[in-house]
Amino acid sequence: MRAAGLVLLVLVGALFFYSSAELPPTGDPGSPPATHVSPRYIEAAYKETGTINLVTAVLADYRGYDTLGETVVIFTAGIAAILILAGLAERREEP
Amino acid sequence: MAPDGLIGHLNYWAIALLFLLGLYGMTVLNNLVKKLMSMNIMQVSIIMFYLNLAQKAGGTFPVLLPGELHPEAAAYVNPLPHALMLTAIVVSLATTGVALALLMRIYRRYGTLEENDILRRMAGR
Amino acid sequence: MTSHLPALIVLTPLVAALVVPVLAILARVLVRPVAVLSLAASLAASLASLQRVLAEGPWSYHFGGWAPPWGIEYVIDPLSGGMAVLVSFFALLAAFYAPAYLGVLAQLREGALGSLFLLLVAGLLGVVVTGDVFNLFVFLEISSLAVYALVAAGGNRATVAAFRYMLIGTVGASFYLLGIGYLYAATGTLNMADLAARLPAALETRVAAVGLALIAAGLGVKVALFPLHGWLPDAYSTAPAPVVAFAAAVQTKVAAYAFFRIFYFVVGPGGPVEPLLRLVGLAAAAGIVAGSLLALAQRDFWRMLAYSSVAQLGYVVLGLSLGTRLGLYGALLHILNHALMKGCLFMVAGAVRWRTGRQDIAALTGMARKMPLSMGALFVAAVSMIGLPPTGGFFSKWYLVLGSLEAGAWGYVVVIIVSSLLSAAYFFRVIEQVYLRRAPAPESEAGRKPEEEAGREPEAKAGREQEAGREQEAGREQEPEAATAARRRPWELPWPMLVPILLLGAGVVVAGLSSGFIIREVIQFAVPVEPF
Amino acid sequence: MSSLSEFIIQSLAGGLRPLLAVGVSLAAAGGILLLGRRPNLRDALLLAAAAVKFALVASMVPDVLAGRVVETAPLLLTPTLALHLRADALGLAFAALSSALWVVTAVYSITYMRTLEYGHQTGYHAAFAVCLGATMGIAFAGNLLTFFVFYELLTVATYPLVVHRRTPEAVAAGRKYLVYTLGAGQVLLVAVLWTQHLAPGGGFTAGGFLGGAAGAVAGAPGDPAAGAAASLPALRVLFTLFVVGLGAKAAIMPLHGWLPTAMIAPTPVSALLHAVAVVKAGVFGILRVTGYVFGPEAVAGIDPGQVLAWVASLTMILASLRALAEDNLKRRLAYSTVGQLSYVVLGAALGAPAAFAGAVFHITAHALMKITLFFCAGAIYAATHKENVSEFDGLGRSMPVTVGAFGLGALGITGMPFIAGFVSKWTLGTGAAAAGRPGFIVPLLLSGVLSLGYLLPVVYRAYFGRAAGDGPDGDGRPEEGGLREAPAGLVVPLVLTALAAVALGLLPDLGLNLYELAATAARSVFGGGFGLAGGGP
Repeated sequence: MRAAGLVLLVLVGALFFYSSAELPPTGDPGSPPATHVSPRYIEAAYKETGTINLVTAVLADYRGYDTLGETVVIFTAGIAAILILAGLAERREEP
Repeated sequence: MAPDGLIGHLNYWAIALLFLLGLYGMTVLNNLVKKLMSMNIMQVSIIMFYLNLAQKAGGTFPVLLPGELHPEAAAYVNPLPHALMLTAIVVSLATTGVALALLMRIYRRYGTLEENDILRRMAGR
Repeated sequence: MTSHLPALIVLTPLVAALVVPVLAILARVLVRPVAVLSLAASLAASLASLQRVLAEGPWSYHFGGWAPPWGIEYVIDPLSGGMAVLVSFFALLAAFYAPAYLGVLAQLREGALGSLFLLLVAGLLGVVVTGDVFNLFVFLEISSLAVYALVAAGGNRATVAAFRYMLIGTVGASFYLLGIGYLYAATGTLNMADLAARLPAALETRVAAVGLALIAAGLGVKVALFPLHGWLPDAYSTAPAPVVAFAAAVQTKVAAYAFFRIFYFVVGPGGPVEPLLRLVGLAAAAGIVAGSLLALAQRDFWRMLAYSSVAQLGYVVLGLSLGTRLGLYGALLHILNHALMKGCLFMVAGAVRWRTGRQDIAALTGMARKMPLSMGALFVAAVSMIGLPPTGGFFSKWYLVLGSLEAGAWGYVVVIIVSSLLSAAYFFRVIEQVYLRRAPAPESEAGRKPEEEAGREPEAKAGREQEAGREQEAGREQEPEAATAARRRPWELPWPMLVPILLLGAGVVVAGLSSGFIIREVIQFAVPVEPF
Repeated sequence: MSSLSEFIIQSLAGGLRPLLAVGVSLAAAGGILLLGRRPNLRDALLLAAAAVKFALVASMVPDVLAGRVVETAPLLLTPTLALHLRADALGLAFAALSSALWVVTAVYSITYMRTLEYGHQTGYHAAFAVCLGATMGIAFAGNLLTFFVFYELLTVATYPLVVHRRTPEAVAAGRKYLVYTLGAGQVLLVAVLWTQHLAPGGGFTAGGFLGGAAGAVAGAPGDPAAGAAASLPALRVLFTLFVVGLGAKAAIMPLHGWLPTAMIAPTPVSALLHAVAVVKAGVFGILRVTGYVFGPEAVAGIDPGQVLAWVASLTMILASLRALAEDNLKRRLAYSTVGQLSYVVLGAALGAPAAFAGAVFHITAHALMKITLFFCAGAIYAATHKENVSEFDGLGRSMPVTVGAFGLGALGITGMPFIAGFVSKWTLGTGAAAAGRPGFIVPLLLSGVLSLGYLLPVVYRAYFGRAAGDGPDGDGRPEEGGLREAPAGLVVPLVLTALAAVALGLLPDLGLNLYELAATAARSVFGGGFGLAGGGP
C-alpha cells in the first residue's frame, strides 16, 4: 500500500513537472482562459445581469446552475451527517 | 507584464508540491484525521491552481470600478475560476463534513482513529 | 412543459429529495409514494427525451437562457438519453426494493435515507445529461457524497469502508477537477461542445496530455478501474443491499459514461489520446483477470460479486478503450447488460441476507427449495455473467471480442475468454451450493450408495452455523421452517423485493434477445460515426 | 386474391415449422416445471410434446427432399446476424433422427425414472426437453451465431442431467463436464467470432463461405472480401479452433475425458448424450463447419484437415482398445461412442461426397444402435441393479429380449451387414477410396473388429456364462428361475430402436428417407456434379 502510494506520488509528480513549462505563465493576458469565454463575463456582465461584481454574476447567473448544485451539495452533506450520526448501527446490517 | 520563463511557472511548482504533499499524507499517514487533513491540503492546491489561471497581469479584482459600465476585458482578472472555486470549496467543505461525521462514528465504535488499530479490531472480532 | 424535459430529468428527484425529509416528519405515509413518483416522473422524462432525440437529433437545453460557452447547457443525445433512462429505471427498481428490505425505520432515518437516495439519483442523472465538464464535477460529487453516507448506513464495518471509499473517491474527484483545470488552461472553456471545437488545436501540447491523463485517472477511480478499485470490495460487501444493487448497477457505469463522453465526444482522436487509451485498455485487461481471480478466492458471496464487478467494469472500459465501432457497441451494451445482471445478483444476495442474516456463499446452500424464483433469477444472471447465450452477457462479449479482433488485439480476446472461464468457475460454485448441496435427501437413487451420502454429512454440517443447520434439518423433514416462517408470510419474499428481482432476471434474457434491436435503435446513434 | 393469401398463410405456416420444432420443447419444459406436482399430467405433456415435435419435423422431410429450404423469418440478434432457423438436408437428417428418438426416449425415461424412484423428476424432464429443443436449434441453425446459441444452451441444459444424482461423484462429474464443454465452448466462440470478423454476416452455405479464402482453391463459392482478409495460416488456426471447440462435445480423443465420467448420470441421459444430443451435436458441428463454413476444398487444402483425419482414425483405434479394458458396461459403451463418432469426423475430413454422406448417415445409424445398447444397459440395471459386465452371467436367460436387442445393436456397431451401421460404414469406405485415400479404410475395419471384441463378450457372458461361485445348483439356470424382464416401458423402446436399426440396414430410406437426406446434403455440399460413388440406392 505504502509503496504503491509512493509510486503514484512519483508518477503524478512527474506529470506535473512534465507539463508545468507549457502551462500559461501566471498572469499571462494572452492565455486561453483570459481570452476565451471570460472576456464576455467582464464586458457584458453589468449589461446582462445588472451586477458590478463579476464573480457574483458568473456564480449566480451565467453559471447559476452550478450554484444550485453547490447548495445541493451542502444539503446532501447535512442529510448525510444526520444519517450517519443519528442512526445507531442497524442490527440486521451488522455482520 | 507577464513574468516569463522560470518565474512564470514557479507558482505551478509550488502548487504541485502542495498537491503531492496532500497525496503523500493520504497514502502514508496512519491516522484517519491526518488523512482527512491531507485531503484538504490537496483540495486547496487545486483551488490555487484555478485561481492562478485567473490571474492577469495588469488586471484588478473582478468587481467593476464605480462608473465603469463598459469595461475592457484586460482590466479585470478572469472571474470564472473564482466562481468555480467557490463551488469547489463548498464541495470540499461538504466532503470534510461528511468525513468528520464518519470519523465520529468510527471513533465511537472502535475507540481509535489509527487505521491499523481499526483494521486489527475489525479482524479480531 | 415538454421544452423543459431535460431539466425535469434531474430536477424531479432533486426536488423530491428536498421534500422527503420534511415529509418524513409531517406525513410519513407520503415518503415512499413521493419518492417513487418522482423517480417515475424522471424515468418518463428520460424516455420522452430519448424518444424525441432519436427522432430529431441532439437536444440542447440552456440553463437560465445563457448560450453554451458562457452558461451551462444540458445535452440530450442518444447516449445521454439512453443512460438517463437506464439510471432512472434502476432507481425506480431500487426504490421498490429498498423499503421492504430495510423494514420499519425510525422517522429520521427513513427521511434521510430516502432523501440521500434521491440525491444520489439526481447527481448521477446530472452527470449524464450535462454538457459542461465542471457541472459534471459538481453532480459527480453530489452523487458521491450521497453514496458515502448510504454505504455507511450498513453498519460499523460499512462506516470504515465508507470512509476509505470517501478518501479514495475524493482523490479521484480531485484528479478529475485538476484535469479539467488543465484543459481549461489549454482552451479557456468548460463547455463540452466548445472544448471539442477548441481542443484539437491544443491537443499536441503537454498540458492537454496531462489534463487528459488526470481525467482518465480520476474517472478511473470512480469506475473502479484496476488498480484504482480499492474502495469497491469493502464498500459493496458491507452496504445495504438496495444501495449496492443500485450503485453496482449504475453508479460506476455513469463514471464510465463520463469517460466515454470526454474521450470520444470532447477530445476525439489524435495527440495523447490513443496512447492513453491503450494504457487504460491494458489496465482494464489486468482488471478483468485480477478481478476474476480475486472473485474466485472469495468465500463471501458479496465480496465475490464485488470483485466480479471489478472484472466486469474492466469489460466496459476495455471496450471503450478499443476505439473501434464494435468495441464501443460492446462497451455500451455491457453497461446495460452488466447493470441488469449485477443489479439482479445483488438484489438476490440482499434477499438471502434479509432472510438468513448471512452473506457467505455457504449461506446459499439449498436455497433453491426455499427461494426457487429468486434462485432462478440468480441462475440466469450468473449464466449471463459467464457470457453464455442467449443472455445479455453473451452479446456484450460478442461485440467486445469482435471489436478486439477489429483492433487486432488478440491479447484482449484471450483475456476475455479466460475471464469467462474464471467466472464460470466461481459462479458454478455458487450454483452448486444453491441447487446441489442439500441435506441428504430421501430421493437419492433407491438403495444406492447411501454410505456416500452419510459420509458427506458430518463435513457438511461442520461448516454450517446454527441457524442454517436448523433449517437443514427442517428441510429434510419437509416441514416449514418455524424460525423463518414468520418472515416469509406471503411467499419466498415480500413482493416489492421479488418483483424487481424477477424483472431483472427476465430482463437479462430479454436484453440478450433484443440486443440487435437495441443496437440498431439506440446504441448505433450513441457512438461517434467515425470513432478512430 | 384468396389464393394469394392462402399462399402467404401456407408459407408462413411452413416457414414457422423449424421455429415451432424448437419451441415445442422449450414450451414443454416450461409446462413440465409448472406441472411438477401432477406427475401423470406432466409426463403426458412430455409425450405429447415429443409426438408433436416429431410430426413437425417429419412433415418437413418431403419439402426438403423436393429441394425446398424451410426457413423462419430471421430475428435480428446483431446488426448483421440473425437468429436464423432453416431446415436443409443435413440439419433435417439430424433433427428427424433426434425428434424420432425423443419419442422413444421419453417413454423409456418416464418408466426408468419411475421404476428406480429417482428424485427431481420434474427438473429432469424439463432439462431433457430443453436439451431436445437446443438440439433442434443446432440442427436447424442457419448461421454460426444461431448454432452457437443453441450449442451453449445444450451445454447448460445437460449439466443438471449429469449431476442429477446429487452425489459428490455426480457433482464432480458435472464439474468435469463443464470444464470440458465450457472451455471448448469459449474456443468455439473465438472461432465463430473470427469467422464473423473475416466474413461479416455469413450464413451456412453448402460448399462453404470461407472457401474462397483458401486461395489455391479455384471456383469455390465464397465472399471475395473474405478471401482477401483471410490468409492461409489464419485459416489453419481458425480450423483448428473450430475442431477443438467442437471436438470436446464430439469427444475426439484428447478431449473425450468428460464422457466416461458423465456416465454417472441416469441411463436415459447417457442414451440421450451419446445417441442423440450432446456428442452428436459436436460431430454435427464438425460436419457443418467442414461442409458449410470452410467447404470441402478448403478443408482439403489446409493441413489441419489432414491432421483431423488422422486424429479421427487414431481415436477409433485407441477408444476401442480402451473400451476393451472397461468392466462397467456404460463406461464401455461410452468409449465405444468415442470411437464410433470418429467415423463421422473422419467422413467430414476426407472430403469426398460419399464419405460425407456416410458420415451423415452414420449419425443416424450409430444413434439407433447405441441408444439400443444404452437402453439395454438401463433395462438390465433397472431389473437387476447390475452394471458391470462381469456380473452379467446368465442374464440372457432371465432377460432374453433385452439381451437379444443388445446383441443386434452390438452387431450393428461392428458393421455387420443388414444392420444400419453397415450402410454408413460401406458408404464411408467407398468415400475414402473415392478420395484417393483407401488407407483410411483400415482403421474402419480394425475398429469394427475391436468393437466385436468388447461388445460380443457381453452377449456371450449373458447367454453362456455362469456366475462365479454359483455352485453346483447354478449350472446355467436363471438365478431365481423364469423371466425377469424390465417393465414394458423399458423393453418396448429398446426393441423398437433395435428393429429400426435392422430396418434401416435393409432399407436405408425407410420411413424418414434419412439416407436420401444424407445423400442430398452431400450432393449440395460437393455441388450437383458429384454422384455418390456407390453404396447408395
